[in-house]
Amino acid sequence: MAELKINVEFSGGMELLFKNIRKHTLAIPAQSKVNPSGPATLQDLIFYLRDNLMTEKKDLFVDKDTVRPGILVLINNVDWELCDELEYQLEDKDEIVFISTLHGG
Amino acid sequence: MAELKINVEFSGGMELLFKNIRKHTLAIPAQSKVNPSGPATLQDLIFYLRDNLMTEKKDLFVDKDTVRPGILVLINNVDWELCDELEYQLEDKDEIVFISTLHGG
Amino acid sequence: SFKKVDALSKEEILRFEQLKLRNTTILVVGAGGLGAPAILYLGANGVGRLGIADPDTVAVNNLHRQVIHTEASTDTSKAESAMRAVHAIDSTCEVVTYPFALTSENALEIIREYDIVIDATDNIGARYLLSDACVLANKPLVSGSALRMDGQLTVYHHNNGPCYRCLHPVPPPIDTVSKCVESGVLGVIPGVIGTLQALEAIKVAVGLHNDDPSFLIFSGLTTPMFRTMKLRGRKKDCIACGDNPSLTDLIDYAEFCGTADSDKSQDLFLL
Amino acid sequence: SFKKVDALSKEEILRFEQLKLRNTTILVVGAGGLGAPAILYLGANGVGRLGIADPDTVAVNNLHRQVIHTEASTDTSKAESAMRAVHAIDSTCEVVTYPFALTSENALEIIREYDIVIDATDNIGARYLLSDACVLANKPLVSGSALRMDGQLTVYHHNNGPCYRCLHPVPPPIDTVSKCVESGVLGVIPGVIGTLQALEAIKVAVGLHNDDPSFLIFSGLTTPMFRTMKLRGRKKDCIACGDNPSLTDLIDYAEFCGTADSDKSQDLFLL
Ligand SMILES: [Zn+2]
Ligand SMILES: [Zn+2]
Repeated sequence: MAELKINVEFSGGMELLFKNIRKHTLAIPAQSKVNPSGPATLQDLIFYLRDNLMTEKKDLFVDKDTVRPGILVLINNVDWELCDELEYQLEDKDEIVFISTLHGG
Repeated sequence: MAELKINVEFSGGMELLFKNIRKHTLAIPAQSKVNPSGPATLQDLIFYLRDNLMTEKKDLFVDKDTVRPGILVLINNVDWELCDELEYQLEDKDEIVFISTLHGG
Repeated sequence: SFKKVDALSKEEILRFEQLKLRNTTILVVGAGGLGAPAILYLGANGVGRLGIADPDTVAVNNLHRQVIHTEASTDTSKAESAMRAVHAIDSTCEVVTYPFALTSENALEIIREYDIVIDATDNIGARYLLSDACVLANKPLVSGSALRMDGQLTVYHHNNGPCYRCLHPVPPPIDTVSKCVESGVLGVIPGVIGTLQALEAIKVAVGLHNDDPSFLIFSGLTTPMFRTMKLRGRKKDCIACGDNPSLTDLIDYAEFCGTADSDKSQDLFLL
Repeated sequence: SFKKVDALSKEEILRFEQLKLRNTTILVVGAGGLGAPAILYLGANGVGRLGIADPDTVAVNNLHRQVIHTEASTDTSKAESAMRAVHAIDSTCEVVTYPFALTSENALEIIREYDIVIDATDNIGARYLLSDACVLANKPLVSGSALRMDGQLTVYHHNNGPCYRCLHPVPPPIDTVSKCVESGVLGVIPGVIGTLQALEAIKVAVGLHNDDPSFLIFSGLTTPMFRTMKLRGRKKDCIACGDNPSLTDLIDYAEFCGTADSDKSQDLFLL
């Protein structure tokens, strides 16, 4: 089964939800689970992370079918809002960053 | 004649030698001039910049067949010392930075 | 050896624009870890009028981050203490202090007196308050934040870029919100961001902040330490800065963010 | 809500390592634009002993960059003035001042007293001097530089990384060398680099600076503002830090760099 190599990075404290590891290299199925007739999307990646890399506090990452408020997502250093957000089709070697917005000072 | 698209950036004051413009996108011949049987190298790029983008003070950029002392060269964000230096074979869309080392404080 | 050039360098423009900076007024909200270097560098670099707002007093256990204050200023107003630090460097700098909290009641009136606002606060309610107020008063907002070894920097409501609400229409769940915990916070982290806030404000003041919207992400312990993210523009459907804004006045931000019960904001799980 | 973790976060390690910082001695060479924030943050953050070396006296026209000094300290030693600023924030910090120039004669002896050296100088001769001295004394060197709107940062002679000579075996032509020209230099540019120097020194002190050699490039007016370059390692044929070093003592750096004739270093064409 074809897989995509995806580089995931957590920043701004998100890494605390993922065993304190900031950088992960994942091999995820190229075929979407959310929409089985199509290619894997960013939403597939979010569900993959939730289901495979988290054991608890999942609600601090995912809210319903997307990331919770306060998390920004970067696709190859571009705001996901400029790249179709959840529908973005993953490509091999994509670099995805999940960053928690900070409020301290 | 085949050409390579090369992104060149000058930093640390080097841009003063190139009309105060930091970022240049160049189309340079894919064939080497220095070594006509081979592909274009970083040395070809240096000579191209000297011959096509400079009108004076060329000695502040080039010293004999390489850049003058005090200039660091980055090939896709990596020290050129780790990439064959002058012999590096240019690739399409390469990003080359010439940076003058600063001494002020 | 006179040298002709085809164009002025950006640096030369900047020099000629010193006059612009002298005629610019900047309000720094927060004289803590971020505000300390921002205030120091803006005050020392010839800003026309510098406003400093902070309701708190100087505490010794914060001095490792808030390097504008001194042991001798303990228990005095942070805003006043910051003013003294600026005047020690440049006695001619015009400083106005606001030794109280900016609120939905007073923020607009104060912000309207300034050309640029710097968000150097430490809580999410203040961040929505300042963003909304800057949209309503039509002022650019140079926003910085820091926690543990991470920092973030962006300029809101400038050059058709987004406001804070364009990025965050809904506040995060209260479990994920926290104020800065003092222990383990290195002073240099807010120091880096606060210094960059001063730089961004100066660039805005002199008209050299013309790039597309971006978001700077700083992680002190990783390589590379800095990452620049290309950011969305102003959202047409934003309730604050959109084409048909429904937000026409400031609101109750503690209620909006769910931080009214301050016990919750002390939760140990910090994001 | 107790939460088990699989590993300590880097931040927790850092906290436990505060003791390491307390037992570390750091020498800052230069109390100017770079040294000001580096000294301030290191002094405020619990370094065991802080050395400050600078031969100059405080000048009012430098205060916009050298924000550690005050109008009241004009014409007094910069090293002493910087010490007073640190003591105002933390009266318990142990500071040693060297109100004179480090030279080939005295540098090694002074540097041997410290664990880490910060190069916050403003000329190329000093940069070779400090690099050679740090190699001979086997100390890591946190080097920063700034000019106009640009800055650079790297850690030399650490973790099998290069020394200054590995990068620059030959000094640049004298036409391209200059001291910092005051006009048009925004104080925030060296402020950003100096603050980052304090951070890098703290990371070295507590053992969290373990990444491959890199070189941080800062351009205040471009987007992105920061670029991180992967740097060569120690060069086996380096005359200072190589496998068979021929440099066994400090040399005459003004002669080596051709800067002995100081008129030349005032050349208007600055690179
Ligand atoms: Zn908006
Ligand atoms: Zn070496």
